[in-house]
Amino acid sequence: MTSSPASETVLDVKNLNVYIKTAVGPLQATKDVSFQVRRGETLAIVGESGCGKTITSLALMGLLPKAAFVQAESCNFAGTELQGLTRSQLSRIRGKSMSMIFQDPMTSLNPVYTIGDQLAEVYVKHGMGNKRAARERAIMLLERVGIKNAAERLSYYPHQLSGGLRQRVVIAMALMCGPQLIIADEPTTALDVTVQARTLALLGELQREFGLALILITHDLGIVASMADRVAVMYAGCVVEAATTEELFRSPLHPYTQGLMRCIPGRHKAGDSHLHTIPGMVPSLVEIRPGCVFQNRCAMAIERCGGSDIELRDVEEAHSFRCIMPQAELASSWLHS
Amino acid sequence: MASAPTATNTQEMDYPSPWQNAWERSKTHIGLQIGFSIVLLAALAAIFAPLIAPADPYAQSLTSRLLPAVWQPNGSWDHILGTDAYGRDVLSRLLYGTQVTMIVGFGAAVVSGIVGSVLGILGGYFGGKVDAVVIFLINVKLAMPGVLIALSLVSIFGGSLISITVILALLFWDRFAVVARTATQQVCANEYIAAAECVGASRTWIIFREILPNIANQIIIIGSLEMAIAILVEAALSFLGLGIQPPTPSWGILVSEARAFMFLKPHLIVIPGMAIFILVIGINLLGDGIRDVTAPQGRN
Amino acid sequence: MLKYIIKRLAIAILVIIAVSVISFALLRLSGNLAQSLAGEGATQQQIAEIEKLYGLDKPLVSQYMDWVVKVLQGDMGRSLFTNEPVFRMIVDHIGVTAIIASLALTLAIVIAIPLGVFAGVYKNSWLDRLALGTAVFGSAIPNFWFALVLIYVFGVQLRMLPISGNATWQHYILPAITLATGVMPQIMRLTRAGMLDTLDAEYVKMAWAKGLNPMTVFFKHALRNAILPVVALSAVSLGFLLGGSVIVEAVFALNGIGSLAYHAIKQADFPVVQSILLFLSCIYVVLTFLADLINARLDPRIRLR
Amino acid sequence: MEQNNQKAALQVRDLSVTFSLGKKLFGPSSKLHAVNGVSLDVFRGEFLSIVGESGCGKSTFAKVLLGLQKPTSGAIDLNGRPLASYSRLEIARQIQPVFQDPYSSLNPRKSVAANVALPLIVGKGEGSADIRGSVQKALDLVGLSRKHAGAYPNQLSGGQRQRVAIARALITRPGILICDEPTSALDVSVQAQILNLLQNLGRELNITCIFISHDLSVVKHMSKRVAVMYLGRIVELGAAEDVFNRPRHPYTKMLIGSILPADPGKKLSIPTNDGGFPDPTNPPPGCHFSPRCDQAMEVCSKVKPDLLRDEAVEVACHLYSGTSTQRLAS
Repeated sequence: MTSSPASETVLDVKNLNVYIKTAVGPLQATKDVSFQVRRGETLAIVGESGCGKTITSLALMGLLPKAAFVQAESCNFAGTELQGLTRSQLSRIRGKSMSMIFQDPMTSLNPVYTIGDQLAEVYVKHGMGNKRAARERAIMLLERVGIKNAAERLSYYPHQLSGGLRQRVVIAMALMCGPQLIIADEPTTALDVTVQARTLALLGELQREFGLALILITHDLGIVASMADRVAVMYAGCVVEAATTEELFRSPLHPYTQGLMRCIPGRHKAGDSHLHTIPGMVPSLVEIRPGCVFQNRCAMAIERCGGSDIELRDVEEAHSFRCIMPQAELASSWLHS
Repeated sequence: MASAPTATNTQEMDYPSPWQNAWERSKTHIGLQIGFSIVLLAALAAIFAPLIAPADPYAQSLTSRLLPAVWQPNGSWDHILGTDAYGRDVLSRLLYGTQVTMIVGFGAAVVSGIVGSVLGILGGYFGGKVDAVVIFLINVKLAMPGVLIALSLVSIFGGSLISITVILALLFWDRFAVVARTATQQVCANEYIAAAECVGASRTWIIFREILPNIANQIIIIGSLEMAIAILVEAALSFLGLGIQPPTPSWGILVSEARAFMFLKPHLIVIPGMAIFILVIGINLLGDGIRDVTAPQGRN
Repeated sequence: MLKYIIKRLAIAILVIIAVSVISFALLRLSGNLAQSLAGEGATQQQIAEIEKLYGLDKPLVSQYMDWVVKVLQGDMGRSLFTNEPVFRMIVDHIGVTAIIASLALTLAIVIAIPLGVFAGVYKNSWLDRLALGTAVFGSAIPNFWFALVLIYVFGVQLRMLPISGNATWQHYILPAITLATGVMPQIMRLTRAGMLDTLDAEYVKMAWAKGLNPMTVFFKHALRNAILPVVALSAVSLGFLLGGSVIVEAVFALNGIGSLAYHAIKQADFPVVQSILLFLSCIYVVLTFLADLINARLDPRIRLR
Repeated sequence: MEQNNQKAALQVRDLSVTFSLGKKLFGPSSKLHAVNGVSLDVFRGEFLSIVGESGCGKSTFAKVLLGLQKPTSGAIDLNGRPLASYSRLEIARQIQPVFQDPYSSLNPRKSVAANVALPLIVGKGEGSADIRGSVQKALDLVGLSRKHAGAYPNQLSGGQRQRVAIARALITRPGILICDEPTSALDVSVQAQILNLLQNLGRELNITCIFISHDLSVVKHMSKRVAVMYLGRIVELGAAEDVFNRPRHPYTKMLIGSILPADPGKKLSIPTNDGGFPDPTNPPPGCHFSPRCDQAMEVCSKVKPDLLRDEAVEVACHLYSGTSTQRLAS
């Protein structure tokens, strides 16, 4: 890749559908998911468990289980169409220009190999250089992610490091081949709060420094607010709302986004006030009805919500949502909550 | 009363119990059905052997030695599977042999299952020194050459049905102990055990009402495997002459007696051998099937 | 690591002590040894003499201590029937058994591990079904009967292989196949289960995400972890094969430690029986100890504790 | 103390729990002081939160109160009587838990009704007719319907399961509820339902609630009083308002600074000078937090600070105790 302007789109996903084969026929796990990430930009995909955010990330990396298959209009990564790539073509991209950070640093490093082996492996595999070069880069990156005595730590095994340090190793590993895109799936959920703050800060710094595109998958709106440039809110396999972070937090439109934000403790004064709740629970894939995916939990639902599937509507340049209600009505419902 | 919002209004379905689920799943589980049929057939054969056997399994007849089976030249329906070297009816001996096989196999599995599970649950639940003792016992058991110990014990205590059953039980308790111990440890890590302790439940209550129902299906599965192995080992001991004693018709003895004629009358060793093989497969299928249909199901 | 080894060693020694007590006690259970040694019509005086000769008149504890002291000095006693030193007998017979047992284990491992790996990788494929079918077959077939079938097919019908004795290397083939059939299923199942576990692990997803080749992922990342319990099982299996070859030795007329034990048991030759039991237990303990060491070597979580 | 006139439901004095981690081959055996000299009063009807990161001893503390873990030393009084003098069943009638993981806190082989009825059946307090009625009442209380009684745990969602667990805890109407991270395994929208439920129940049934959590925004929302724990010790204790609005202990400040507000206007504040969580089996001497503290003084790594009153709250930090420098000199 040649150097590219800051606004260059690194990943452009259009209408990604993931299906899971089951005994009762294929179930749709994500439905027409579309988003873009540009160089130097952080996109947060936020949603509760079962909303399809992890499935989406695995689909992008080609890591879906065998029972799943993908149909998409396009998945363009830095000029390459990912759809239809063979396994070996895909594996030349994976780990090199597109890498992934998993949720649990306790289990995402192989317990029987040293940190150094695991860091060097990806570098050598992608033909970036020999073992010595890999070692030097590993030391440089470990130091960069704040691990002291990096050269010595290369011979450590994962169980000799704390959770926070392991996640730093994972981050360093993701950076080994100088990727354009990093997908981080709940990277700090398994960490303690004080460690989480530092790890996120580090991730943000590195992103700016290396000009990375970052997809941050999370359930935590606090992380979204402090990290993301843009947000896609997912519910039951659909992107129900997408906007810049500022815009989304200022005027969320979709009733689900609004509900999610009101649920967070701390938006009210401490003490007696009740938290807002969304009644019911996330539907399982078999329970999804035609029409709006949120209709059975939505306070504003009307009969028409159960009709045909809802299209994504653009309200502003970078703000779109999937609801049939007039924008003004939705906006005022947020202001009056 | 607190006015909590109702948690759900979406689900209008009934909740089937685990047994109903298992029953539904077993209707489509072919392996389970085949295994169950084989074991049921063997059990029926064992119970009704006196009624269905065409002849006395011990009645020797010098005039009708080594008669061919019905499908062979000169075969007759009088002796469907022919006769052995002493002129005894092979089908009758096979049917009576089912009794020996089933009693020894089932008995050994039950006795070893009880001993092993008790040790395993105690070790897993109490931990500490109790557990250390249980682990040590398992290690000692594993270190002893099982078949040779069994042979020695048979030579000391004789080859009666009871002694063979007990000796085989001594051979097989360790697997139950290992599985029960691990399963108990896993169950005890669950918060419902702590919750039961917090309501003041006694240890007996916790072991029998909380732990046992949750590890029972694993024990039953090991039971089926061990029953199969016990049947194989009984046959092997009897084959060596240090198991069930002739003329009692154990399947192992049938093979051993037919060995001298294996080149002349191969069906005499093929039939009892296949009987063991099929029954053991049936028990394995049954055990695997039980595991499949009783495995806990997730929500979706 | 040192602590781990010392702890294992201590347990191993305790196990051997327990085993020696049990096998000693077991043979003293068999009624009046002196009576059976002296024969049917022996007089009271003859029996008393025999008791004195073999030290059977002393209390059990001191008999045990005498035996242990002698064994530690390398003296396992003499056979009651041939008067040969037991140690000599064991050394003469162990070779045959060791050869077929290690051949069988090698054969089982060579078949079971690749089969288990690919059965795990291609779960529910025809290969997986074949592997599981083979395992069911192997664990359900009575080995004495399978041995006879092999003799009938390869020895009698096809006349490819010798069927009894141990004159040439070909004599070992059928016994090894028979024994391997018994242990192969367990090793295959454990490898397969281990692969299923590790293929599901996050670090294997990570390996895929790094863009590694499938073979690197399967063998370097998944198998290396899945193999750890298989090492221990292999040691246990070898111990089991050494003590369990009695049936195969009987069918193929091999003169190994199994048939030595078998005849000694039939004749109530207790010095021979108890020495063989102790000897095999020691071998088992040594083998599992070696497996622990190998595991510690393979698993840094043990090595660097 | 200003709250002295209130009755203490639980009085904890100098409680310690020490685990022995097995001997090293050479050298001394290593010990983990999971709870280290904790003193605390829990007042009747109050909602007290204990907050801290993993390994701070908050869960061990809960286990001691529930009688699941024997304390190594120290005293606990329940309603003015030593906890040790109560029988197992008496404690059970007064203190009940709600655990973290709704997927493991219910026995999967029992129906919801059987799970909920467990305290009654074990306590043998009532006849079988009453058990049905009580189970029904308890399910009503937590917002579950009659038809859920026959369900099995794996047929319910996480939120529903947690409601069942709360129903089980409440069926004997205990005075004290100990909630150990009751919502950390749940989704945000479900978490809000459960938090509201706990708040309602606490108020309406006048239950004393000890709420253990690592989530500061939840703690801030729920509780009247907060205890902050670090490496087995309480480092700050006071009314939630005071602690959150004007944290005194540097660790409390760090924790509060780590909250990620759902507000893109505020940027992430990064804790500085963070040497990382120390080895709990070998905690630093003096104040355990001193190596991570950017205000650490010489005295901090030498003398353990006591929990002392500073205006509205109590705090264990040398910055707030004038006496410490003198003590170092003496």
